[in-house]
Amino acid sequence: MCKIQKDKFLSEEQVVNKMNEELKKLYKTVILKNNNEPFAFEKREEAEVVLEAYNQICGDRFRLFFEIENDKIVNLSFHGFGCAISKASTSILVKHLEGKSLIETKDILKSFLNVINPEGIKEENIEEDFQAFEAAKDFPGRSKCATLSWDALKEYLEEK
Amino acid sequence: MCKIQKDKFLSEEQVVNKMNEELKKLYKTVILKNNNEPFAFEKREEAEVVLEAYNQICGDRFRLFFEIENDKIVNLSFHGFGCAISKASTSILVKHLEGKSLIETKDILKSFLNVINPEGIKEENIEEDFQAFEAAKDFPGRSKCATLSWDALKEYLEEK
Amino acid sequence: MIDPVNIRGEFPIFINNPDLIYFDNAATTQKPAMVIDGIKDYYENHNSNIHRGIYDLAASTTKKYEVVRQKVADFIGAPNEQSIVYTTGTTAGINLVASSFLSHQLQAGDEILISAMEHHANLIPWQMLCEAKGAILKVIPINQDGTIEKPLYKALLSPKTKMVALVHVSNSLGTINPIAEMIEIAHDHGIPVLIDGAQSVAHYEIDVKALDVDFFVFSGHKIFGPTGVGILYGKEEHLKKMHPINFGGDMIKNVTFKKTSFLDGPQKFEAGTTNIAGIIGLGYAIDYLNQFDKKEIQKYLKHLRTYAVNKMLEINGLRIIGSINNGNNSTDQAGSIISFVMDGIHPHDIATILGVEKIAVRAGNHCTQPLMDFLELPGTTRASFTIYNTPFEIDKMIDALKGIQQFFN
Amino acid sequence: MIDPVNIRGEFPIFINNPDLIYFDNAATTQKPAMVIDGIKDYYENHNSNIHRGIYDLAASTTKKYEVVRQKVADFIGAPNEQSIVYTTGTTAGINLVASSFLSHQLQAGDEILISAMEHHANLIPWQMLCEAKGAILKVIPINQDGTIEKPLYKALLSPKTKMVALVHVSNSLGTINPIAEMIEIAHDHGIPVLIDGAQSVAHYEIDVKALDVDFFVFSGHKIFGPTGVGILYGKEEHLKKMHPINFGGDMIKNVTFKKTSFLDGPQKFEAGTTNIAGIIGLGYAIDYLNQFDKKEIQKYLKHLRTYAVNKMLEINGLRIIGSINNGNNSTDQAGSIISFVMDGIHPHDIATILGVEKIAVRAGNHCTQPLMDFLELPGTTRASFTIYNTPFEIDKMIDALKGIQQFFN
Ligand SMILES: Cc1ncc(COP(=O)(O)O)c(C=O)c1O
Ligand SMILES: Cc1ncc(COP(=O)(O)O)c(C=O)c1O
Repeated sequence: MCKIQKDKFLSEEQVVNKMNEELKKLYKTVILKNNNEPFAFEKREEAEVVLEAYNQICGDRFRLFFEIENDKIVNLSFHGFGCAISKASTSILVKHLEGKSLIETKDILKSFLNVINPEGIKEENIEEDFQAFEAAKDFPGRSKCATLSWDALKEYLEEK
Repeated sequence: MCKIQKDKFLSEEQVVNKMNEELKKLYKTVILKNNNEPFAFEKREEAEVVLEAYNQICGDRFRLFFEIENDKIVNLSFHGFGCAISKASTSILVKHLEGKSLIETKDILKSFLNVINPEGIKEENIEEDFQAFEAAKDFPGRSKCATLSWDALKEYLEEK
Repeated sequence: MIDPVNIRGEFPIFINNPDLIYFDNAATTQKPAMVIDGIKDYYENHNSNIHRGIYDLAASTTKKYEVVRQKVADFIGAPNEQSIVYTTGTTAGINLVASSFLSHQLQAGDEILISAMEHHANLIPWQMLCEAKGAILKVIPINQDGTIEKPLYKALLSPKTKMVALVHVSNSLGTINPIAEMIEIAHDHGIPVLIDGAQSVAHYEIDVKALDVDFFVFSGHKIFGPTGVGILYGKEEHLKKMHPINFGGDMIKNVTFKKTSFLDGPQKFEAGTTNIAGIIGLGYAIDYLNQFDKKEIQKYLKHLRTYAVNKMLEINGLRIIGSINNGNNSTDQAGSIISFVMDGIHPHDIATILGVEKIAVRAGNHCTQPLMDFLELPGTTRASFTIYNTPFEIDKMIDALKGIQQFFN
Repeated sequence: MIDPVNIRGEFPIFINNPDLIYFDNAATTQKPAMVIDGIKDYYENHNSNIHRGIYDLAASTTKKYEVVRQKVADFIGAPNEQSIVYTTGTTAGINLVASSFLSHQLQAGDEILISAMEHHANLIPWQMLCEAKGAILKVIPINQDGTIEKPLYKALLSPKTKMVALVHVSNSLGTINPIAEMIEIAHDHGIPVLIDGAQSVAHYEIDVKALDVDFFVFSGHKIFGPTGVGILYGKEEHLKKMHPINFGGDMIKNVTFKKTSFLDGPQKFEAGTTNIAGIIGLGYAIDYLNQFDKKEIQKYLKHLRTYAVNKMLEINGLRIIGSINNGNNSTDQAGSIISFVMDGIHPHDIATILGVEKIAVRAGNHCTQPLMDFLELPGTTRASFTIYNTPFEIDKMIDALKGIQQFFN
């Protein structure tokens, strides 16, 4: 490559820094925190609904436990194992959907999935918790991790 | 290609002529003649030995008819269909082996097959009829045609 | 407009061999630079195993790989990519349908119906299945002009018929079968149909949805793509019911030593590491073909065929096998394949001599031995054309054929 | 002497990505220019369908194609090329043996013996066959250090055992199984043995004749060759008895609508147009490998492994899965594959972060889910080395792993 062209690009050091930026973006504190201290992480086999979210490609497997009362999702908790991203995204799901009506839930699902969708249009006023997962778009191997439990819940509600 | 190099090679015209030479070599009068007027081309179902030479790849199929009397191959004839090369080579076989002893036959078989074998060492005093098939070496798709009946007879005599 | 000279320039083999006249396209086509370079680029910049890979290369390769599935679906009008199974070729696709779709349903006394002009690939799998199950293989006869005997087709369908398997364009005769009509008739009897599209997809618009065909198979290497890859299209309802016949990695949901469950999609038929480079190459081949209007291709090939047939019929003792032979000069039932014989000259001798003149044609039974038996021929010489062939090349072949005749007389 | 820097220079992907650290060689290796250019050359200068072709291209391609068979035979010490079947990969080879060799002999109550560390490819075909036949799949347990429990192997062999199928080098743990000894023991009981050599042929000298193994399978793409091609070696006496399971062109002697007879040689298993370019590419890969002394390769890889293991064991909370973990620092039972876990960090997160640093490793169950279940792990991160890897690259990985640990705590 000739000099002029090269100047247009980032230096190697900048590239490495950018990489680290990407990484930090991906694993932002939101994710690490929710991975280490997940929200409502408990089994509740007796729950009315026990929903499995399973990624056959990597073996990640979570279960969501909840009831639907007066058209609202209540007593939401989860359990299982998976990578930091799938675990944190499930934790965030639980945190944001507890006590929400089914109509609200639909909007929230849409809003979250839109953040990860590479073709999604950037909306305004997105929850900070959700934005943390935006970087998953840049990791095609990992976007499924971010949406695993969300997709499962969406499918469940659509089929209901 | 630069000029000097090119001069080392044949001109296109020369190549074409050489091609035609190869062709003529392959289909030399011996082959065309034996194809059109094959030697002892007749069925003899009642023969003591009826030997099939079949090329599964192209479907050429000839039968050799003969008796072995006093260790000699007698009443040799053939029938069937195939390309000019396989037909002519079978005709030549019949012409050269009629009345020969089994020991002589072995030598003749060897001598013929050696002419077509790409790794065969050029012998002296080869029958002119045999030399006609030498060009089959240059046509890897066709050498089997030249040896079809010869191979079949060789195998038969070895297993006997 | 098809511009063969320009097209030739896109094929490295013709750049490297300007005088090569390649008329063996029914056996395999040559490959455009786009496909060859695409494969090279894959190995030089993207090579990695797909699925479960997380690093950049693996993720982008997986994506590239799955994008081809959608591309194939669009190419043949499939409703979606879930109905597209990657195979290793036409042969593998037909065998999969025989073993995995039909095998479990077929009872002793049932019938499978094929035509007399099937390639061995669309004959032997059914024959073996019939042998194993005590079922009966029935064969639709053809007319002397190489077309299906349509009245007999209808007559041969029965409540016992469990499958109809037909070639779209015959690789030996060039006959174009009226598959839309034939599929409809079979469906009227509730019988599923497999179409062998090995010779048709490169040149004809295929719309599996409009055809309502149950299975459609073809090979990459005959449509300007690489060897070792092919496609089985199957209606999703059929694919769902079919069990895999090859087992290994990348096709399972869950495995223990006791029990295994399989993926739902087409991946369940794709055990192990597939021909990743080949599949990506097939994607490029489809991109290549998509540049052309299929109608234009057909127009051009019809022109080539008519040109060749007219000149060939001038040669005494040369006989074209199939529809054109009947003095029927319409080429609507005949594709870009011409099979012929010459009095007193064996097809192999013709092919050898043409070969020396750098004209590549094929001689033999073309993997349709029973058809040759029916026609009482030991074989034919076959010239098959595609978009890079020219009338000038045909002239060369005609001259060579005349030369051969002189040579042998 | 292995000179990795020089070797890297022979691989275009490293020239194009000088900072790529490729530690996913157990999934698939990169390809040297020799192989890539060989495939390109095939398509640009020689492309044609093999067998029955008479013109120059076809005849020379057929020859090129069959020469590879002899090359493969020499490469693994097979008595001759008639015992070499071209397949599409390890998975296809094992499935062929299961369907065509064992299926006809296996009775209800019979047993097939595999090990607990088999790849799904050497597990599910046998499991499915057992399910179909009412036979029993038995599993040789492994020790905590990832080695076969040899006393149990002997104990599990019985007069009912009809097949032993073993991996040579485990793709998950790197364990090298004592196959020579195990084959001998099985043969003492008159039981045939299949060896899955997917992970071993690239680095270890294989002599199927000395091993007296009945079947040996591997994939081209794991030995620097192209995707979509593999080899099944089988003793000729076995191959002769086996029926083909795929039917089509290029495998038959004679066909009528009533009856078909097959070729005798390995070709009977190779119906249809095979992956010609892939097979020719495999020939180049073997040429490439033949430049090296396998002993030198092993020495170098042992060096790399020891180097990596020693550094990895210094990382707190990092655990290597398999023999090395037991404080057993000899690498004689361990190949160039290192599987590891880190406390509190999921393998996928490790692989993603390494991926960002351009270090390609694999995370997951490595198609050995039952083994992971046995080890009570959801998966591992796996680094697998070959001749183009360097200690410097290992240093980079170690640094990155330390960074990951900091990041997560
Ligand atoms: C030990 C072992 N066996 C079998 C296979 C399957 O090989 P392929 O996917 O090439 O058929 C692999 C590769 O993943 C392997 O490592
Ligand atoms: C009509 C037809 N069917 C099937 C095949 C077999 O295709 P493949 O050898 O690619 O599997 C061919 C090609 O020879 C063909 O022309």
